[in-house]
Amino acid sequence: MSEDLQKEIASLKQKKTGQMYLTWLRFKRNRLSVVGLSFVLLVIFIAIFAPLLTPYEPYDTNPFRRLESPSREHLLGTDELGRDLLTRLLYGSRIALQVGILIVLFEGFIGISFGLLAGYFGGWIDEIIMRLVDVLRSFPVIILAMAIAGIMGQGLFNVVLAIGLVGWTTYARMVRGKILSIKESDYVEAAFATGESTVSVILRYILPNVLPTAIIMVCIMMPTALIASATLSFLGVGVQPPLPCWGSIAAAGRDYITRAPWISTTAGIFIMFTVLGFNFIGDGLRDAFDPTSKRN
Amino acid sequence: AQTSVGIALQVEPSKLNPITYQDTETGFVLGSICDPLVTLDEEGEFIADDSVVESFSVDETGSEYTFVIREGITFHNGDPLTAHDVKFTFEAFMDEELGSPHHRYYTGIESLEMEGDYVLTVVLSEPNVTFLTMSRLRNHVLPKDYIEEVGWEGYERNPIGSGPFKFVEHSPGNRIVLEKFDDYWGKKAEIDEIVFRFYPELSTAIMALETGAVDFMPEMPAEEFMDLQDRGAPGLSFETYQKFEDHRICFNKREDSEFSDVRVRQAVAYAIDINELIALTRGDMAIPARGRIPSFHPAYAENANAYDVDLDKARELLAEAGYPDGFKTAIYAPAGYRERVQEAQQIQQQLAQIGIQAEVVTLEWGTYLDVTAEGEAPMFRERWSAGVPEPIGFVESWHSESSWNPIFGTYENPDVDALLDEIMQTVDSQKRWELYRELQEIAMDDVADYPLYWPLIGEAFNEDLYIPDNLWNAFRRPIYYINYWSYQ
Amino acid sequence: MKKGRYVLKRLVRTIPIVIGVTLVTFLILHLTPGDPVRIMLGPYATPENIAILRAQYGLDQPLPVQYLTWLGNIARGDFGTSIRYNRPVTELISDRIGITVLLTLSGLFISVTLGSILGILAALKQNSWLDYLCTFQAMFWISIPGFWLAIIFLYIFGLQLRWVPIAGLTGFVSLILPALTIGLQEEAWFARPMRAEMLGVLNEGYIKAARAKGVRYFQVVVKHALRNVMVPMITMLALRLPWVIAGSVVVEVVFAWGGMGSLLVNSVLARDYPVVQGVLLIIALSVVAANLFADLVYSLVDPRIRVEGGKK
Amino acid sequence: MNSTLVEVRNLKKHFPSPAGPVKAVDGVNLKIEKGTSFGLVGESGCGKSTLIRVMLKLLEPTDGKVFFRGKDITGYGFRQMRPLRKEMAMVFQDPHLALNPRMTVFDIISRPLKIHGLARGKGELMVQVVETLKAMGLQTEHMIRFPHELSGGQKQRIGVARALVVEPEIIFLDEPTSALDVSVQTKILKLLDKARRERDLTFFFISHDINLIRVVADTMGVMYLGKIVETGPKEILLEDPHHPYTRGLFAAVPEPDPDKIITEIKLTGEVPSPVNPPDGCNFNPRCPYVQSRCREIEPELKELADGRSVACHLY
Amino acid sequence: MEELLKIEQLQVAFSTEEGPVEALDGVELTILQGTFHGLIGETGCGKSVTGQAILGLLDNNALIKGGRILYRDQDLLRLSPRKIERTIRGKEIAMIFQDPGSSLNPLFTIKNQIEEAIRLHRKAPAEKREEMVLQALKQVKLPDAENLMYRYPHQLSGGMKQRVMIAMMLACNPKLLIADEPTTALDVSIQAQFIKVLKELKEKLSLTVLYITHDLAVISELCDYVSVMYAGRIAENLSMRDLFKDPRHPYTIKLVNSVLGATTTLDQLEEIPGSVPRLINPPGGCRFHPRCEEAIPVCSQEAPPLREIKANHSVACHRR
Ligand SMILES: Nc1ncnc2c1ncn2[C@@H]1O[C@H](COP(=O)(O)OP(=O)(O)OP(=O)(O)O)[C@@H](O)[C@H]1O
Ligand SMILES: Nc1ncnc2c1ncn2[C@@H]1O[C@H](COP(=O)(O)OP(=O)(O)OP(=O)(O)O)[C@@H](O)[C@H]1O
Ligand SMILES: [Mg+2]
Ligand SMILES: [Mg+2]
Repeated sequence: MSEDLQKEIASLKQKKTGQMYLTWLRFKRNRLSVVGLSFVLLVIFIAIFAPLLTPYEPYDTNPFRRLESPSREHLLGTDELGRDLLTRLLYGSRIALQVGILIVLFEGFIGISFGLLAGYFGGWIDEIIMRLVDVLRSFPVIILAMAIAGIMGQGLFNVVLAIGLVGWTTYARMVRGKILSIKESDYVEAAFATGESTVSVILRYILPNVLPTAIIMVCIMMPTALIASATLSFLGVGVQPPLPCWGSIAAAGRDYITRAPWISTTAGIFIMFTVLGFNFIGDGLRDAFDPTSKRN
Repeated sequence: AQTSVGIALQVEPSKLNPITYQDTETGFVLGSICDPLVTLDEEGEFIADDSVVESFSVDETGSEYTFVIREGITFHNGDPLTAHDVKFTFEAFMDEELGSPHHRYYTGIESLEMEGDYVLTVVLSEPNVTFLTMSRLRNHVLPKDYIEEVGWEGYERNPIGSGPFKFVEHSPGNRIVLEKFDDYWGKKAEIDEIVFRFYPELSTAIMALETGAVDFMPEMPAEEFMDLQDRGAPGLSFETYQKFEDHRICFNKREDSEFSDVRVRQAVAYAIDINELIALTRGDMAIPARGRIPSFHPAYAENANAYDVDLDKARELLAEAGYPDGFKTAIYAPAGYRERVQEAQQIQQQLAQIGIQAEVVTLEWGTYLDVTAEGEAPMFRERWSAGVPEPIGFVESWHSESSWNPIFGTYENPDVDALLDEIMQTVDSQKRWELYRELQEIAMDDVADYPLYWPLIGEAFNEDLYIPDNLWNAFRRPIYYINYWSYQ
Repeated sequence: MKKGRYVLKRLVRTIPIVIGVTLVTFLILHLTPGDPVRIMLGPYATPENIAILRAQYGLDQPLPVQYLTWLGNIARGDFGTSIRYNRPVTELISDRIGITVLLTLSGLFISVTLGSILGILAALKQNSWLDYLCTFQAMFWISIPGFWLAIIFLYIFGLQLRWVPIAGLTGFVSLILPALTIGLQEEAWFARPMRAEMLGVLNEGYIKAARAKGVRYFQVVVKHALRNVMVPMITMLALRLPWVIAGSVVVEVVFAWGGMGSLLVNSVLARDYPVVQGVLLIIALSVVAANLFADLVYSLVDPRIRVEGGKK
Repeated sequence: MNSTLVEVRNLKKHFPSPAGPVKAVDGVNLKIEKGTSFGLVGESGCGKSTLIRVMLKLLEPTDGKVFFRGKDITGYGFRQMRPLRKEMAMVFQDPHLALNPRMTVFDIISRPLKIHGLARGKGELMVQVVETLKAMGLQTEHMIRFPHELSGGQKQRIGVARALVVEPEIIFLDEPTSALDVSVQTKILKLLDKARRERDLTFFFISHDINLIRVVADTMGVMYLGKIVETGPKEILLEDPHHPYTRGLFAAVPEPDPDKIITEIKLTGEVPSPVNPPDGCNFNPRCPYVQSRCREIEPELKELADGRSVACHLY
Repeated sequence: MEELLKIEQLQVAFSTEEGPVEALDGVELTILQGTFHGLIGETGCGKSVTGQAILGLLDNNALIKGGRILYRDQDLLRLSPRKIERTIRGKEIAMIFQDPGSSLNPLFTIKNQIEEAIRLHRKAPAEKREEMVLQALKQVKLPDAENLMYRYPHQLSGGMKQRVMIAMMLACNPKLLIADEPTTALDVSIQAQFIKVLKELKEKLSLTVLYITHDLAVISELCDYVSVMYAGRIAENLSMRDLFKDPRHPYTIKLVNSVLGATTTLDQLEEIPGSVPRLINPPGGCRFHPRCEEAIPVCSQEAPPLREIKANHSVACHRR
């Protein structure tokens, strides 16, 4: 009997559209989020294949061909050191993703862990973490990051640290809120009533239900991270040259806004599309992950 | 007709205290409010024109300086300017409590002696031929009675002087307004009002200049100047003059560094294409350097080895030094100093051709200073500028006992030390210039530092503004003589 | 719970936050590698100068003592003396705070009004082109770095069209662009929640009930819905305040407005630590105060907090 | 022969709140005999759910003791409780909330089996799950569904299956049908009844629907403001309710019969807040027979001759 | 008795992302002046939608596909939203909702909210309004009305809120009151008090009420006539007595037999096999046929029309 059963179930499973697939279907229905996804995929593609997409090197300067306007040779013109702007922007996607991912990982890890601790255990742990969150949230991210980066010095790592230091609070608050509601839910109580252990409840009941929130958070925080790091570059404490970072390209290009407006503009557009992409995805995921959000 | 002139400053003056200020911007503002004790002419000689002294003299020992003050000068509050005020000003610089950054230049003063109300003699404890240079007597004569009445803080809030313009208001973060002083003793201003506006963002400042929101921007960056000039930006006139300044690469010559080997330094010198650097950041607003002292100065060393680009030679030297395949190193530049950072990146490319892999490291100013001073930066991009004609500052750091020596990467050469000592004691300027030349030639053979270029300053300004030709000069500079400006 | 007790409770809850804020501000500058004084003075400083300054700033004391001294000074309104300007930090800040407040408030005003109007319209016309436009424009503005937007605005309206003077704060006209830059960037953060909250409230039973008793729809929206939306929107306002302040820092720099933001940027770059600390603290404390204020405003708007007898 | 399976003595659960402790359960005594079905009625907020949660040690009691098979389990920790979880199962009120939305039906039902090691290997696990599902009138195909793909009645059947699958001794049912339509309710009730008869289960059933309790229970209890006011065999209680609250409550129930309409309202006013229950008998402000001692002395739950217990000064 | 409201062939659909939901498909019922008309059916069968359709309060995604709602001979579906707002809502027809918790605006006092209704529909000088508010509250037997009217909704219990709702709606002086499950959220003892208030009002004001519920016991207490709904259609229109004594539609019969009474035993209870269909793709023909034990082939092909089988009793079933 059990073998028949297993076969039957296997065939059922085959026929059945998986949960992930359904989420994807729901996601796909939202046209903007598909657009967003394609932006982001494009950026990832560019980041991986940047060397194949351009004949130039991102660091090759040419003092005699600086600030040239777009031409056949240099599709987006050249920058203030005579480097091919397109090349730098293409390579810049690497830095952008790197910065974005590092920040999101850093703040996400701290934020989600603290959120879990605060939400699950409550009591004084919660009290301490949430007061810390309140304290840090009283500082505008950019401003605190500027102070920190200004003191510790610039560089990619410090930018990540400085932004993440406040950024994690957003995750912590969201995750905590979500956990509080999950923790109160009947199904968690039911789990305890059947004899599940705390660890098992966290792993099987709480985490899977927090995960969508966390994923959405990442998509929402990614843009903030990208924009914040660009702003730090602008304020003079961000990722430093010659790294081809979009933020610093846009920031450096501002001095040339009257003679070579394309430098700042194209870098800004690259940032904008990536950020827009993540925002759209975040929006789409929010709906896609929540099967109950739509009326039956 | 326009009677007010707007001046763009990139940094807001800290506080208008002639004794303690350190930033050039404060100097720009005070220059119109106060009168200097003595001034410089176009050649860099000290003169009495436009200053509060009628004449000044040095005794034959070089240790007594006598100043005869002009009579009839009044401060903006109506008080007459006398030798008391000059003495007071000297004393203020000497007062350690007040914390003047120039305090040490005044330590040699033994006494200040007055003869009547208009003659002051400064007696030095030992002869010093460069007293005027070192004590930077472009500084401003202050109203003794007023300051004693309102205190220094009161003065900073409402500074007065005897200059062609008087202070009206400082709206923090926004602007400083000066207005014409009608009772000025000298050349009365034709402009009624000066408005200094602060633009932390360079591009904004340039746009302000282009749209006529301001009329003048002192020490505009070369690139922006070139751009405006090339575009023939409507409504603007253009002028250039050479500044008393040089730009160079410093090496960490301490023993553990690759650059302690002179051949490596020479290789770098042969690899660097100065013309490319100039093209990159200054267009034609610079002169390639030979030695360190700018070419318009009599101490200019025409024959100092200039290391024209020769990559083969560079590779050869490297190989000789034991680095046939080059090595990994780093070139440091302070963040926020656009030209230096850009040039560092260009130098990185140039050095790559001879196999030196130099990483560009940009550091926030304070950290940069720390790191370079501690010898952690193998190469770094430096700048030196002087406001006085004596070029000693350019070369002083080569002396093994100079306090600047470790900061710029240490350098030891007994011949250089001896020459520097001699320069300090040589009263005859022609002879001094000769020594300076000799010194530079030796140091250039050693590539103690590698000078890159001497910058030209270009100013773009409202075309309706008339600024006399004799102000376009490293030692006078238009910004300090706004009373000579006028609208056509 | 009585209203007085609520207010008191909120005040008490603020105390640890205020302490935390001072602690963070203090520690940021004191836990950094390297000696602040050395960094302040640069490498040309003599050891005596360093020692003098260390003593002057009390840096030779143990950290907790330093903190308490600093806190004591702050309580007396003494934020220390700027290194660069050699003037009391309090004075520097009070000279400039007006500009930043003006900019922040006008930016906030634009973003809240614009955002609210768009959000309400989008909610009322859910799924219409207006709704989509509202969503899209919100996404658009938040996807642009603020400094870039500011520069582009300045380039277009200042340099090309010459509609506004590029001369810092020179009157009402010069306020438009900076306020608009902040306003547009932040507007999105009000429009979208406003839409969501409004949709939520419009689905509430009391809205249907009000309509069922014959209240005109316009009245329903204005009287019944808007007031209920106010509470979450006030929260949003308090939540976004730090961002608006951060936005005005950037905008100040670009538009050459010398407010606290410019002061902060300059001081960070010049390592003028007392000023950095002072500005940081003032900003953080105003955010804390704004949050407190928001809480007190709810208690005025929402009787569930104001009046005793809350059931749940 | 009946033996007491679960007993609680003077059980209390107070929740802290800004206005003072919420006395959700405030001194409950009751015994559940093995093999019987105990039905507890009470109006919303009187503490029924809290009582179940305390009895199951999902909440720590403030005071009092809980006995299972005569053993005091009040102080049991997580490890000690674990084997007991197999014996005491629970069905929740709202089927939409009681199932983890990110687990399939198979996972939901098989978890208890895995936790208590009741199945060897995946095959056996499946067989057991399928059997339980079948017993609940569901098909194999439901195993791979997620809760949101099921109707309310189906979800509640999963809830019941989860409780039954470990073959417990006693099931605590917290209004298992109140969120469902009548037609669906019938199905669940019948399933439960069948399971109880087949497996000789003990039920602790709570509801605010007296008719429902009447159908499913042998012994009945009435709860008011955190206390049991009257308890005893169902027939006796229904026939002749003693406590004024019980009487009022029974009279207030409308009948689906046009010939029987509520003629008189015996219960007026509202339930006081559990934060500040009245002194003495906490029913006294609503009681038509109130006497002065009712306002001062709290009546004990006294056993009467007919087998019922009542907490009222009248008896 | 006069027909106050007559719904004819009402069809309402909702557009959703998954497709159109045919929530109502040919609802027909008639409410007579001065009677309580019950509307029963299981969750999701369209009771609330019917009620909301009468007042023009359907959600934005609703689409009225056909039918008429005749109120005193004017078709409410043909009236402009503006006209409905000005002349019907409150003034002629008012409605109370299931959830007493959310039906009152938490930010305004009881007095404020009742006064709003009075201001809209009754000409009364401002001074008299307070008196009228008090009157309205006393009418529904709310104790301590003088103080109560200055309270905020959160200070009242569920039962009180529901009575305030009625007071508020009655303050409008409507001819027809739609009550959408007003007691579902209440406890039995509170429900009994509420029912009593309604009954008294019925006598005193000769109120006409469309009473939506799924509780047959409450129907038996209050209503004169009943409409039984199943999956967006009316299964049977009949008098309350007939509902219990002479139900005809198989669904009605099952429904009545699934209700627990004071004497029913578990064995007597009937269950309806299967589950309520989703209205996105409802079964063709009679929507009940998949669950009907008496179904014949025609049931799956043709939707049975409502046929009058005796006075005040019509059934939609092929077999009756
Ligand atoms: N976690 C909690 N914190 C504070 N108060 C609580 C908590 N849980 C329940 N209460 C309160 O305890 C009382 C009893 O609640 P409980 O849920 O046990 O009632 P119930 O009889 O199950 O009601 P219902 O029939 O509505 O389910 C209520 O007043 C409730 O507000
Ligand atoms: N705005 C809407 N969009 C889509 N579907 C809707 C909408 N409103 C109602 N429906 C659907 O219409 C059908 C009837 O809903 P309605 O609210 O009238 O049911 P009901 O009989 O009142 O149920 P309940 O007893 O649960 O209140 C349901 O299937 C519901 O899902
Ligand atoms: Mg309960
Ligand atoms: Mg309904």
